[in-house]
Amino acid sequence: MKTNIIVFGQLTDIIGNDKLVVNNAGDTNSLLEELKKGYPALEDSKFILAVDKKLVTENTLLNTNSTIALMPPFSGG
Amino acid sequence: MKTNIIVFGQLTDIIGNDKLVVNNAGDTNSLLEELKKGYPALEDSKFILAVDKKLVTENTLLNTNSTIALMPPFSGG
Amino acid sequence: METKSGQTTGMKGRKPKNVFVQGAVAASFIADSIQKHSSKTDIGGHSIFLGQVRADVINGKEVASIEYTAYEEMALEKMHTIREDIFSKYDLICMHVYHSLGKVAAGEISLFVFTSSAHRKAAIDACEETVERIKAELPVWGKEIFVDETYQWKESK
Amino acid sequence: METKSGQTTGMKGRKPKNVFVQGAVAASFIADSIQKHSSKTDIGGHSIFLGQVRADVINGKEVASIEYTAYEEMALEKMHTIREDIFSKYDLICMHVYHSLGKVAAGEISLFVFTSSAHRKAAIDACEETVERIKAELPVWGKEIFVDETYQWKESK
Repeated sequence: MKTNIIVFGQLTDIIGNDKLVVNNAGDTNSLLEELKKGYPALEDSKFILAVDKKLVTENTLLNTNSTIALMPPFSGG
Repeated sequence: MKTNIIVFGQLTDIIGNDKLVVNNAGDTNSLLEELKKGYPALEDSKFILAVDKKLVTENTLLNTNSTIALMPPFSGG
Repeated sequence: METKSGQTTGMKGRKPKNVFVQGAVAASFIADSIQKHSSKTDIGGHSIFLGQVRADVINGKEVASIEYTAYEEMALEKMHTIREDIFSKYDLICMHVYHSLGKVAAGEISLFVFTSSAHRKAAIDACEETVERIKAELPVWGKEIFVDETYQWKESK
Repeated sequence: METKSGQTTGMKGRKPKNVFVQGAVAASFIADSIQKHSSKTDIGGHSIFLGQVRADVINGKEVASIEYTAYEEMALEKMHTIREDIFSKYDLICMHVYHSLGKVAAGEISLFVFTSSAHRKAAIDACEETVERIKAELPVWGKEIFVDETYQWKESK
């Protein structure tokens, strides 16, 4: 299974792109693990995940259609 | 002594003018007494006095140069 | 309008700024006022309050306009005091106040309060407090003129 | 801009209104928005908040502009929720919100929140709460671009 991730703000500097594909992430915990392996700088970054436009704070199951967003603290306005 | 009074808002309807001269008012209490004699409708009106642009709540001595304002509740804005 | 002075000589040596304008405050005037602040690049937030004349229906009669009168000299001194109080309480960069005199039709603007600061909180709080103090303390009166040309004196809430 | 819809399908069957505009919010746009409300003669008070880009100096480098990006779909849904919450909490007649995307130069306006009600208190409180919620809840990011074209990501207070 491939999971498509959209990336925002300063995290685009770490990822080097505003999108990303991760393989075999069945839930958000394993996704985060995978991401931090690939991008160690994420360990020191503040960010939250949204799955299908809802913020998630607990481990959440993903399916092939899930839209994942990687978001640093908001700074609009 | 003549005291010049300026009149505002709904009080102009009672006084029939936006200014007024009262004779022999040595202080604000006697001025008010004189006014209510001449314009009994003032008894039922809410208003405050300003002497030289300062609101007065206690009896205040007047002199010939005092500017007296008769003011109903403010309703600007 | 900024440079038109009041009729009184100043408190603390400064002349109070005039705040009164004849008739309604135009949207284009508000836009110009906002635009002028683009050169003040230390400002991060503006708060604006606009008072608009309502076409209230009272005993079956609709308000067509409000005609404002003021004890101008006293109002300008009072506004000067309010301004100094607000500037000493909040970390403001600027404040502008305009109040109509004469007739303002329903739907038009009769009060424009505009505060600016580096951060939003000071601007927002200062604007609200200034509006409340203007309503409570400025010797200004509104005469609600109905469509049939009769009138009643406005009562403030 | 009012009629441009968001990219998402609506919550509760309604499409969220778009709030994003490309570049700065012009003073003339604000004036037009105010002017349009002159036909709503049940309005007695408008409250407006404007966010302006500051030319902050950070480590000796001056901010020339902020470039805004957003997770638009999510932001529009969130803004729709905020709007519904505010309308159910306050006795508002209308609310308009515009937020910039892309570059906004120092001195220009990047956020315009506009609330109107019959009486001032609802408009003022609703405007303040809407601004706070926008700052806290909308997935929008600002990139502070310095005069020398380097940048840093903005941190919200």
